[in-house]
Amino acid sequence: MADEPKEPKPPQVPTGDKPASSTPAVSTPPAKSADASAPAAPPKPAAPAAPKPPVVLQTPLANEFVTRFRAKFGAALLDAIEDRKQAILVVECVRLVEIALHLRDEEKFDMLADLTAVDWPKREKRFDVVLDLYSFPKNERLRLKAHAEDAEEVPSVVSVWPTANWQEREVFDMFGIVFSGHPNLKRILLPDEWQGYPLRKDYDILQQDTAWVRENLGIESGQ
Amino acid sequence: MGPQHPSTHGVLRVKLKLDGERVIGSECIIGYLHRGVEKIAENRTYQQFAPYVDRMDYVAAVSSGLGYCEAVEKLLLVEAPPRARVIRTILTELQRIASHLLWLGTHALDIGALTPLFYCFREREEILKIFEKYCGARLTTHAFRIGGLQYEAYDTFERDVERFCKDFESRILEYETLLTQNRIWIGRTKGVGILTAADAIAFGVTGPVLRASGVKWDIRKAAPYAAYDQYKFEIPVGTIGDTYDRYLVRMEEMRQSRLICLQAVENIPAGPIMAKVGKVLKPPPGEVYHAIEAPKGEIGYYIVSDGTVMPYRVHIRPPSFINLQAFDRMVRGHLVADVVAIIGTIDIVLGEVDR
Amino acid sequence: MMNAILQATLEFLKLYWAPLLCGVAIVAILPLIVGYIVLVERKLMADMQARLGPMRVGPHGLLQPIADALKLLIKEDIIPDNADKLVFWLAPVLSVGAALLALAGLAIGPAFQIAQDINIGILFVVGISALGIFGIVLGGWASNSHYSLMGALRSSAQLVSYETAAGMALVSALLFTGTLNVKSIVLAQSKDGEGIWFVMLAPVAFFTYLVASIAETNRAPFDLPEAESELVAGYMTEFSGFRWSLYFLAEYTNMIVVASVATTLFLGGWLRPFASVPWLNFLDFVPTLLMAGVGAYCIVRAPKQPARVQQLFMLAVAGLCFVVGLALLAPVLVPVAKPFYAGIHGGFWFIFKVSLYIYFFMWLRFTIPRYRFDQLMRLGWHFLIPLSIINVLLVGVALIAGAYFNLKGWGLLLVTTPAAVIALVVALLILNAEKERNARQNQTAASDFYAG
Amino acid sequence: MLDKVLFYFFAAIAVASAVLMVTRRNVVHSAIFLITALLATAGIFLQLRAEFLFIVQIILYVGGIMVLFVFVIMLVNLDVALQQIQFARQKWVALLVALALAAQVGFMFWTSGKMAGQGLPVLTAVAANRLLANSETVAHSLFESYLLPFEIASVLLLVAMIGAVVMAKKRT
Repeated sequence: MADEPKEPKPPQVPTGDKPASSTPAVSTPPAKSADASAPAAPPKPAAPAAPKPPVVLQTPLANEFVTRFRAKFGAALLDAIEDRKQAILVVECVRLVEIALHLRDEEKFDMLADLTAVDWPKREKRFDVVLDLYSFPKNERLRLKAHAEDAEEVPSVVSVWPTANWQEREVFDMFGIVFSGHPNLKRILLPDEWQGYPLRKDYDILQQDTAWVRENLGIESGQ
Repeated sequence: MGPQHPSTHGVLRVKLKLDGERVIGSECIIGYLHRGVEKIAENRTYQQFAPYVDRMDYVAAVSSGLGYCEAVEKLLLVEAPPRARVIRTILTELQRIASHLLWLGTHALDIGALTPLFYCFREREEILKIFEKYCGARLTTHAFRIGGLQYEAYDTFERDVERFCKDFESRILEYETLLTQNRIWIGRTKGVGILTAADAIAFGVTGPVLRASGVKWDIRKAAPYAAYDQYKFEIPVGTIGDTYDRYLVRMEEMRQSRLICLQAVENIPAGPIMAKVGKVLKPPPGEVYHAIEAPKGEIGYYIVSDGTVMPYRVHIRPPSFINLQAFDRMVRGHLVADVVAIIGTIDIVLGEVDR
Repeated sequence: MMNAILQATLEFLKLYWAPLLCGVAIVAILPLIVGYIVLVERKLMADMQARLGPMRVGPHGLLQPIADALKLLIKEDIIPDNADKLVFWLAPVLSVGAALLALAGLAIGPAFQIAQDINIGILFVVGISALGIFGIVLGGWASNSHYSLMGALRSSAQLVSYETAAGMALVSALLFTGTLNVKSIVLAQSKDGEGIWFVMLAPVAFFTYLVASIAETNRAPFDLPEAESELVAGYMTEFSGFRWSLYFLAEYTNMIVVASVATTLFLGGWLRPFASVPWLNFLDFVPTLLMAGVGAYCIVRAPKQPARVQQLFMLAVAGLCFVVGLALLAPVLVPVAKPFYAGIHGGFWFIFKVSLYIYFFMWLRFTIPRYRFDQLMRLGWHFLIPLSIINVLLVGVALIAGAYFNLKGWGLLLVTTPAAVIALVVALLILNAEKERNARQNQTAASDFYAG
Repeated sequence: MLDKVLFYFFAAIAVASAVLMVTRRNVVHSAIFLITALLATAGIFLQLRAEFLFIVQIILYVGGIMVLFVFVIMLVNLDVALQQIQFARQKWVALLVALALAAQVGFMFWTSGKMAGQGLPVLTAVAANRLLANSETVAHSLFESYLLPFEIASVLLLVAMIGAVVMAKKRT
């Protein structure tokens, strides 16, 4: 059971050592879609199985919480979706701190469970900064997403939830997203002088920071 | 305190700013055990990535495995059959007891009590034997599969679990007699590393550390998963949120887990152990965040799928990594000897902190 | 000039050949004894922790101490660079020297005593063992690493403060004997003296001495200096191989010294329990029964040994036990061996009590966790020393009352037990005064006697 | 005969270590030599059958005061102390004082030799049991004939201790 039959050779296993610049050859370039984070209808790879009808699970979310939110922030709220019964609000990156304060104080989302980022190299607003909130009184979860360009500064929410401190440092370490207003934004997991941001899609898995390896370990990388 | 320090549960380096004996500030330097799990996830299929999850928190491998499998099941909009869910609950609760036993042993050893360590390991050995009989591995078990279970419960499974739970009751009393009323133990833990409820929530601390500060919150009750909704158990809550409260909360949690196992073992429903899930998993595009109650706290999986065989992005919310942030707040104003006790009481595993 | 020195040595030998011989014997046997105490400790620890302990070297690990000693001798002797050579060599020697010298003052049996009952007996032992502190402090300083220096200062601070408490506890016991001479102290507890052990007359003193002696030998809950996680091995970190074993020997010899002082002063030295009570004379047979029991156990275990040589070894041990049992039986039954009774039985009881005392040390070490340094200091200064001083006063008052009503022996109990009760009440008063002070002053501002 | 040899042995150690103590550059070494000097004098006390004084010397001087000395040496950081030159200009003044002292001691020996029956105390080997136990005599004199000065001295010590505690309290 363990090794599933490999008929559709996963394109990911690189035949040759492709130069890092090309995106992982996922043959389905995610179509550009303004709103949802996920491509609306990715054309299926020429899998031998009959292409299943593309299943779309994102249904627009319209409950009184969203209307109250839209009334307060209007333009800042770009989209409200529900994916697999989990509420997602896509908001403008600039007013993130203000929205965060509002959510924590009025809407009682007092705990930031998780803060991370997703890299969509195809889109011009490349990064998704994803915040998972949880409210103890209402026992509800909410996911906040903000799109950010490559060199764009995302306002840091450390002032709202101190727990974001290390998580933002990790996102900076892995993606290179700069959080303005962060107390001491420097690498947390990788050595400080490490070049490159590993979790970006264009950072090929085999690529080590050859300079760092040669300088510190004194061996050619990959040995 | 360097990375190879005997009492930092792994490779954690702590820079302490001291004024004589008193700690003024601290900075944790982590990353020594960083293996880039999330990058690997983007180049593995959903089934291939499951064993990596065990290697993160190697002390509570079963519960991280459960979290990952349930997250992918949510992604696939698939539900594990009832029999699989009950067996999963039993194994996760046994893993919680094993993880707390390891914590108790090493924590007591740091503070100087030599004997509890051996008592705890004797019990933990029993649990690891059950895991070994069930799925062949003791520590990084990879016991669950996406959609259910790989192996049927071996024939004496119920009897083994029942026998373990029966005599575990007297064992906990043994630890209690050694430590709970011990004046020196109380002297070393009472009022050490206090974390108020407000600070705990602000620092996103979860699990026993949060409950010891007085916040009554447990994902098994708040958002029941697997088969937790079928069983009665309480959530122990502390008052001041010092090391002694955390000790009491974890001891009580072990008792509650034992009760859950007993209730679950009585009637394991018959039926299939695997949902109808194809060999090649291609979850429809979209994303999901699924969190469960690991022994150290809330472990969450944020998985984004782009419809292909491999996840587009997997992010793991590690409880130890986030609980460690509260370390600086707890350690201020204490003596150097307390730093060791405080590291022990947060119960961190470096594999999970560094990922 | 030469014959003057020759003549002097001859004169010296004529006068003091006996103590010289005993001294050499003690120094030779001691490492072996210490080795076996360590083995017993590891076995006990294992037994309490549901495991077996050293089993590999010799039957039931009986040869383990010899293996350890050999290993320590062969180990490379590392001296940290730019450490002070002279002091580095001197420190362990000083420490062992003080411990061994303190042994000289003690009386194992009525006849067997190295320093022929010097007049200041107990004071000599306490004074000399105070020299041990130098071994620790200089050792810490000589290995010029910041951590071992801190460890050394901490352990010497601990030793100094607990010595006062131990001294006071001894004083309250000495009030009964009136003299410092070891032999007369024990006689005071036998028939022709008070006829009752001083532990009954001054229980609080015994308790304070017990706690203070544990702290003085850096053991059990007070073994902070070397067990502190960031001080690694305290002042002993830089010493390796033979030098380290010297410190180790010093620690265990100190333990023996402290145990024998307690037995001589409180538990009636080499006296049989209830020596003065005639109808309890059957107790004389206890030693032989004990030895016979051990011998029988060895015989029963012998066939189970895997290797042939181990079986022989066990049988030999059993034989040894029986011989000792017979030796202990002889003076009781055979009238002609009567005069040896005091020597042999006395020696047995003394060793028996010392080993019980050391067993208690070991038992503490395995069960209870360690004190933090400031708690340890506070316990010493705020609790033990005031308690022992007050106890001296109370015992004094009790003695005067006793003399007034001219009570003798067991009668004294009437007066000393109320004194002990008052002392305990005072102890409780001190304790909850501590609690309030603690509650008021929050945990962080714990007063640390030795703030760095 | 034995007493003479022992006496000269202890005396030689005492003098040698005293000289070494003064000349050593390393502070800890001089502390160690001071300890040996004190122990040697204790040996001489023992020779004079004054064992109480012997053990008090050890407990008080070596066990008490010297521990304090070594503590202070450890706590104060040594490298600063080593920089200053030890013997500035006082070398000549020291010599002068030493000579004066030597003259005075010499005069004392010289005159005592003249007085009949005084001379150097000649040690006669006295059988141990006939000698009155030393600690009892010390105790009798201390608590009977000189009780008042003893009490005053202890009060003085108490005052000194309290003073030290008060000073220490202010600093922390």
